[in-house]
Amino acid sequence: MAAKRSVIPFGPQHPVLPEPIHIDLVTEDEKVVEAIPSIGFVHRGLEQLVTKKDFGEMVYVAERICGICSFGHGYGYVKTIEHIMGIEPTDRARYIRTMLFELSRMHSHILWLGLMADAFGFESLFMETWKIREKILDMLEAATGGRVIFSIMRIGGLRKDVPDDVMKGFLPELDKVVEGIKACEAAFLSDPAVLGRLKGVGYISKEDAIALGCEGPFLRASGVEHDNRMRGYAAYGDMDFKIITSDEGDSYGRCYVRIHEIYESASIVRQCIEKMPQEGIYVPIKGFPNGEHMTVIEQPRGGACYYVHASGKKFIERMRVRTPTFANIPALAKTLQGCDVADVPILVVTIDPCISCTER
Amino acid sequence: MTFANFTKTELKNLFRKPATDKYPNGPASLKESTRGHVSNNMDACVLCSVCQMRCPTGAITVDRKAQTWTIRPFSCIQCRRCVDNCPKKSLSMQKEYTEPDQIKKEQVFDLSDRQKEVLAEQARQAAERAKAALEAGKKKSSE
Amino acid sequence: MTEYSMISVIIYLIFAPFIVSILSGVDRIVTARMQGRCGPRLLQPWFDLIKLFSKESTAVNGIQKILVMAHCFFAIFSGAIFFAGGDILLVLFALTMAEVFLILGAYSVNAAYSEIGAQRELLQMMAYEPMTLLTAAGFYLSAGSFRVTDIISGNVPLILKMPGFFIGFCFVLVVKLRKSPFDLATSHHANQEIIKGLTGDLSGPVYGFSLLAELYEEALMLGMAGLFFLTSDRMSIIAVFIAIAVIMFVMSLIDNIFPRVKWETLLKTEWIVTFFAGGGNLIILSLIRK
Amino acid sequence: MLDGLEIVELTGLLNNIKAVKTDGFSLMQICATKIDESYEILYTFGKGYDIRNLKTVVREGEHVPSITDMFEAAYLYENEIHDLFGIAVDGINHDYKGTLYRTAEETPFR
Amino acid sequence: MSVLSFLILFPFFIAFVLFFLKKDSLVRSFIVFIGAAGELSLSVYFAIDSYLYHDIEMGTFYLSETHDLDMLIAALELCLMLVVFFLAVKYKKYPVMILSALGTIPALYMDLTGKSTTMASHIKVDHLTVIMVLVVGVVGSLICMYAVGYIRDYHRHHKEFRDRSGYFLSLLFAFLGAMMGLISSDNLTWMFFFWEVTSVCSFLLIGYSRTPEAVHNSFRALWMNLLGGCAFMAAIIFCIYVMEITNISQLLVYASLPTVTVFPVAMLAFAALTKSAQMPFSGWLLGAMVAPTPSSALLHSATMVKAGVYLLLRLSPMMCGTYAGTMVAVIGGFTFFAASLLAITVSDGKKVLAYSTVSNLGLITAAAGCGMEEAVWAGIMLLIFHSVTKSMMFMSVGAYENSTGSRDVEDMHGMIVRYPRLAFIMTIGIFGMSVVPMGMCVAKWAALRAFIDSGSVYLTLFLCFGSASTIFYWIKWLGKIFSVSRGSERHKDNVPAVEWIAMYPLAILAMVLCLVYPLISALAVIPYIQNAFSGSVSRLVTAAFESGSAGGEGIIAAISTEDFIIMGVMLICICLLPVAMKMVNSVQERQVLSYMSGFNSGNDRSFYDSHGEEKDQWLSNWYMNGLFGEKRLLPFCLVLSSAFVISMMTVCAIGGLFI
Amino acid sequence: MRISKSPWLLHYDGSSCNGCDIEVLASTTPRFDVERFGIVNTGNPKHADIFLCTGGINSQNEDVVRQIYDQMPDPKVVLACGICACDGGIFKDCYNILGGTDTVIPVDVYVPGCAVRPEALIDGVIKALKILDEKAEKMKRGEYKSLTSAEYAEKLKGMKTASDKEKEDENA
Ligand code: NFV
Ligand code: SF4
Ligand code: SF4
Ligand code: SF4
Repeated sequence: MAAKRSVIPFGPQHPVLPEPIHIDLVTEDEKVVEAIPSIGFVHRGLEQLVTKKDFGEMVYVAERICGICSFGHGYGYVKTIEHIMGIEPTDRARYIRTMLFELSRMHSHILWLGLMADAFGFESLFMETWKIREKILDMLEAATGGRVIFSIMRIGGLRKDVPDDVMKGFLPELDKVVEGIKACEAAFLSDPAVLGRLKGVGYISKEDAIALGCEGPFLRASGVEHDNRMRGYAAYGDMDFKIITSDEGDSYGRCYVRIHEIYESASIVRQCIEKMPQEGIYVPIKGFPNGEHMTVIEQPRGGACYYVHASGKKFIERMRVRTPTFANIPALAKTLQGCDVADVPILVVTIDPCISCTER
Repeated sequence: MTFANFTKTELKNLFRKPATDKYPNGPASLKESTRGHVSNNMDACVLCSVCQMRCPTGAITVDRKAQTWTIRPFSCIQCRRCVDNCPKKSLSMQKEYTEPDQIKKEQVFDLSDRQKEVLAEQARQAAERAKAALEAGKKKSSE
Repeated sequence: MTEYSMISVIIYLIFAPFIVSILSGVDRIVTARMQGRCGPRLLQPWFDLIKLFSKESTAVNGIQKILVMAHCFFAIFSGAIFFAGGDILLVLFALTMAEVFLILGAYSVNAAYSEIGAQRELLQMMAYEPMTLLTAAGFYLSAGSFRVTDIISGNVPLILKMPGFFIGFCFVLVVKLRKSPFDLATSHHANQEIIKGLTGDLSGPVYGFSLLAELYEEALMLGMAGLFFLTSDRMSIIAVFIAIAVIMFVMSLIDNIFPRVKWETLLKTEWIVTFFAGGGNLIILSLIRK
Repeated sequence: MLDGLEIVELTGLLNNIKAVKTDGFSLMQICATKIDESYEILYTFGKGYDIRNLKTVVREGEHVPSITDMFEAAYLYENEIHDLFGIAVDGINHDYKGTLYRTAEETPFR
Repeated sequence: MSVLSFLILFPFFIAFVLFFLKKDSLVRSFIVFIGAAGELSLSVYFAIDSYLYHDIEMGTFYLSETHDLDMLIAALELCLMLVVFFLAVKYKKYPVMILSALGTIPALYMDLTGKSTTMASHIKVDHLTVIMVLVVGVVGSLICMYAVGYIRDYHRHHKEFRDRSGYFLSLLFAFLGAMMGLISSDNLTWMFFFWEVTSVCSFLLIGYSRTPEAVHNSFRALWMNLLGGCAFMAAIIFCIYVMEITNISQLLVYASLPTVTVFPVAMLAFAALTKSAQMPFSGWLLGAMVAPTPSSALLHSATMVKAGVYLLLRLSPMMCGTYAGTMVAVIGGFTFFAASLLAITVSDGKKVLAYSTVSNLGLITAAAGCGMEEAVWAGIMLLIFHSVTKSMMFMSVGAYENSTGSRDVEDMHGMIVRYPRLAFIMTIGIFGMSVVPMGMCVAKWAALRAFIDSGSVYLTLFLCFGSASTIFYWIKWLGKIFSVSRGSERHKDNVPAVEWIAMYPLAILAMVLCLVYPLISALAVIPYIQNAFSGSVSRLVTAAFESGSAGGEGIIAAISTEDFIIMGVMLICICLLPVAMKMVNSVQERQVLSYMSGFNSGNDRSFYDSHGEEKDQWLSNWYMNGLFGEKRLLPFCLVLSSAFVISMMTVCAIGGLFI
Repeated sequence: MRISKSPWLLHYDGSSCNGCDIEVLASTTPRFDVERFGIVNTGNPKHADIFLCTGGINSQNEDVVRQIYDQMPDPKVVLACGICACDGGIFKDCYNILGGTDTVIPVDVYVPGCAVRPEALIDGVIKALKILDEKAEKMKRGEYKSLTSAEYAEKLKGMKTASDKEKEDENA
């Protein structure tokens, strides 16, 4: 007896996410007892474009896997090819890449903060964060010419140099961003009403997080100290930063991790600009890639794997991207069990899902 | 932990000027480096079709017969690949974006008269060269 | 029904939507400013309403349409009783009735989000109704009558006698004006988990009717808030306007500094506030009367 | 050129993966590549910053055992392989039966 | 007088006849029909007769020669006891034997010694009696009629139970007779006898299907009611031996001396609480759900439980401000609130109705316990409306169950399309129970006013919170009826004509009653109150009461004429809705799908699920089990209320006996 | 009173890369604040007047887009935002991309850009509002009814066969 179960179709069209995902929410009252995710609404099949576009052109495709972590995708693909071809980019290229990578991490995290605020119905917080984010987009645009799609990656380096004075101009802006985020942090991390919506919502233990293969802030919020930037690719080896973790394991922990990562990223950007080497940005390449390699880099949402299988032809054999959201979905389905319908947006947002990344 | 601690930010915002750009009543915020749309300096283009081959979306058509260079801005993803690869540096990336429209317009660039002459000249020369080569070949064979 | 009440009813019927639109237009601008944006035009809510009525009327089924219209009718009706100076309990009951029709309308489409909205709306009713009833009781105790005409004929503003009720009533207002921490059923501003909730399946004129009803309802709720300040003294009307302005501002602020709560929190908050603020004041009033 | 690459027979796959699991690795990804008429399936496992890759070759028509018993979250990858490559995976704990990607063209990578 | 005795005896006679008609036959149906129709017309006749030809204010009757009657009653009481003993032994539930004996033996003794009937009227007919006769006569008879059709279907669906429908119908009639007797007795011992008859009858009815659950529940009902009976007996003993009175009228004379009457009133009130299933005793009523629907309808709406509140309403002039009154008011208010919360958490239609009954009776109880004129007015009004509406609800749920095999609210989705006629009845019922301008709500309104006037903050709070949750469970039920999901094509309802005969008049009655509200009030309720409270002193006269009379609108000014007109307008508007629906629907417009996140599968009753398959959009209501669940709330409520009742009873007993 | 004073918009992400989506979202935030034009992001097709579709159409979301479009009450306009929505963009050769938004529903305004800039979006919306007003005007006169997605599919089929014929003629 008692309450019977209803099934609520959550998505694909649903304003909580700018992107489509479908979840069957099996509910009792407002309690979700089961959640079955379904993806594929933005599946384009771009991995197969390798048969139609040569390995250089694929950079543009890779960048458009996702508009939020666009830079990382371009970077990941390029780095894999570079590895296969044995190319070592110049220092300046490495530093600019790192800087842009961190800027896009910041924009991604701030975007996420806004979506999170929106998910628990805090509209003005959403507006505030997105207002701050515009500053970063301005920086990115000044540096690359695009607000979200940068088109600056190239196998062997960068397609375009970023003038030093432009980069110097970033420093005061960064301070403003950090200051703005500090104000929002007060609302996210210490407002009791917000805490009520975050604390204990969507708890994942450390063991589960590892077993389910979670990635990125989601994993770090469960207390696992794992950040692929520590692998030292690009210029991360030269940077001084720490891995942010939290032992909460819930939505609050994830907020905490992401907010503090913004600060870390800001500091990395600063370091990059300060230490920026002064030489060329491009090493010419010769021939076609031959071999296979998998690169793991730390995207805003966590580790992303880029696998390329090439056999010395103009068209590579296979490109495969495993994005962090893909890895986080099983854990999402798990956390959704037992939450309230009102928590669903929070939980869905909490993994910072990027469906276009996931489905490619 | 303080209650409703976003109040301060909100009240501050209330008495500040809004952060809103005035667009469309003011200018759009375009940076120097902004990738807006591709434009072709038809004085320099030689209709070599490199851009057409390089364009990832096939937004460019080069018609040598009609001596036009056509771009479909509604297919162009502003990747700047064509610009980078143009051997004559005739292409450039402008910062203004393409205006929205009700139909997917094409933009046809006619070769400038000067360039037409240049091309015609080139073609003539090429033809001459070919002829010369041919003749030279003939001579050889006849020798 | 005296002439006086006749006039106020007519004013209510004709002007309430317009006045409330302007109020909520101001509210929207203030909200936008708090968020650092420019915000819409002042008359935006009014434009929205007019637009809806000029749209195509589509329907999921015929039942819903009529139920929503009934909702609108009874919402206006209850307001009319109020402004005619009628029995405040009857006003509340009629309002409940109006609400019931909207809820049934949402149920009738058999769509998940409408129905969640309907359930939540029911829950909201359950949460705030004790307080509204208690407020009526408070008026009765302090003014000796349930009739609005009698309530406003006192010499001192009733807020002095019933501050607890006023606090409680403000919590009801947050729900009724569909402001952020408590706008569970319609997700009025941002669209979160339930996509407009119980109005989710209304479109065009039918949605217009529900918005119209909302405007009338808001007028009624603000009128009720005004009761706390209105006395037989003509000048007290100024106090009422000031009070309403302050209330509206505080509502916008609250709207902007709180995340939306979950239903359990809503219910508990409302009931606890009702119990302590309303109940406490009730005890005091009863003691005074004895 | 892959880190810790190991090429295993399809028959020994499960045992090998079990060994990897007992070493404390967790699943990072599974992906397939079509090489001529057969498919390579690459299992990537990670532990801290260590990566281990297991590769197995599946011929057309062969079935692959699911590893969801050991790695719960593998179901998405396995469904993906099934939907895109048409490789049959047996015993997935959450089998979408070809509906994970409802593509216009069935098994486009086949 | 003769009409009255006929009213009492006639049902018993029909019951006797039916007892021997074991087989379902036309003759039996006919007899039931005659019996019900007869009883119905008799009660109406009685009412009209009392108004037109008798001065019903003076309607107490003293029977000079009652020895034979007493002997008969004694014999029957003995029979009842033996029946209880027999069944108790059969099902090994021995404790009830003690309770039964505790109640019956003193009664026997008093009957045999003739102590019980000395020198006072035995029968009393006043406005309240007439109201009750009408309620029991009309509603009860309609239920009996309904039962004919119902029990036939019931046995068609439940082949596992032995068909003892003759016995069942006969019990229903016996019940009617007992109720008639109970409401017209003035003599306490007689009343006690009928009281026990209802207890035993209900026990037998609940155990009808003889499943272990039914047996268990029936014994629970029995022991609770017998416990109440014992309290009743204690009150009688006190009255006869200490106060030397034998009937209620005499007891009421002592209204101004609360110290003297504290014990008997408390005891009687306790008995009434058990009968009306108030909080610690609510269990029996919920258990009674296992019985076939007509019996629940009868037990819950028109009879059994009404006996309790009837007694309380009678006693209410003696309760204002006394300990007994406080106990009754608090328990009533608490029950109203708690039961309405509990009603939210259950989905079995009959169980919702049961909780709602408990809850509404709580309100009546509270009104009676409050002991103010206005409150009593509200209480009587509630009683009338509740009987009509609730019996109708029961019948429609029963009819629905027989048509579809389920009585779960969750299975009633789309009823408006599937079974429009039944849905219509239910809608009227639910509206009647929950919103203004329908009866219940109006009475609640008066009650609220009375509670405020009486200055009891707790009652006001109980009422405010309780009515909020009441709305919740009714409207969500109603919503289910309106929610048209997959499979909601029109079905043929196999509801037999007799059932419609019972339901339609009640539906019409429910509507008409709203319109004639002022009339009932002026003709019956107010005279009764004036009479009942005339003996009492000025402590009952409150400010509101005065302002009411000053307003020139009779005794009760809670609801003014103007308000009645407004409500009338509302009612008419609601009635016009179906017409408007027809009109609006004739306008053609583009049909769109309902919103399901853009994933409907081509209609508005299903969508594509995560596996790409069509899935019905089927939605369940909220039950808030986490918050108010039966498991969580009920034990708590029971403990709390038991503690309260016990302590109050102790206070009353000590105070009444020793001070 | 023109309908364009209160356009409510609905955004749906076809199969875009997110770039355009976040720009659409960004246009509602303080920097661009489309609420200045009375625009509200409704998220519910039944309330919307403007349908912003980003990304190409793939086989899994074509029905969704159609359904959303059909659920919107007249008058309504559709904006294809971003190159993907205009013609499939860089993904048009993918096996799962059927094309731009106009492969399933009629598009009124194409807003190019990869990603579309908020300013371009504002321009597009302003353009769309004019169309919206015209439609409303015509609708009032009873001259206009927008195509349902099914009707549009029919029309497309007709157009295709016509052009096919032309091609055949050419070949012949
Ligand atoms: N961060 C990130 Fe991606 C990648 N890779 C991922 O899920 O955002 Ni669109
Ligand atoms: S634009 Fe440049 S690349 Fe293109 S045809 Fe002209 S010269 Fe060649
Ligand atoms: S910018 Fe890119 S897409 Fe546009 S025409 Fe040039 S190469 Fe093609
Ligand atoms: S147009 Fe460009 S930015 Fe927009 S969705 Fe397509 S690829 Fe992404």
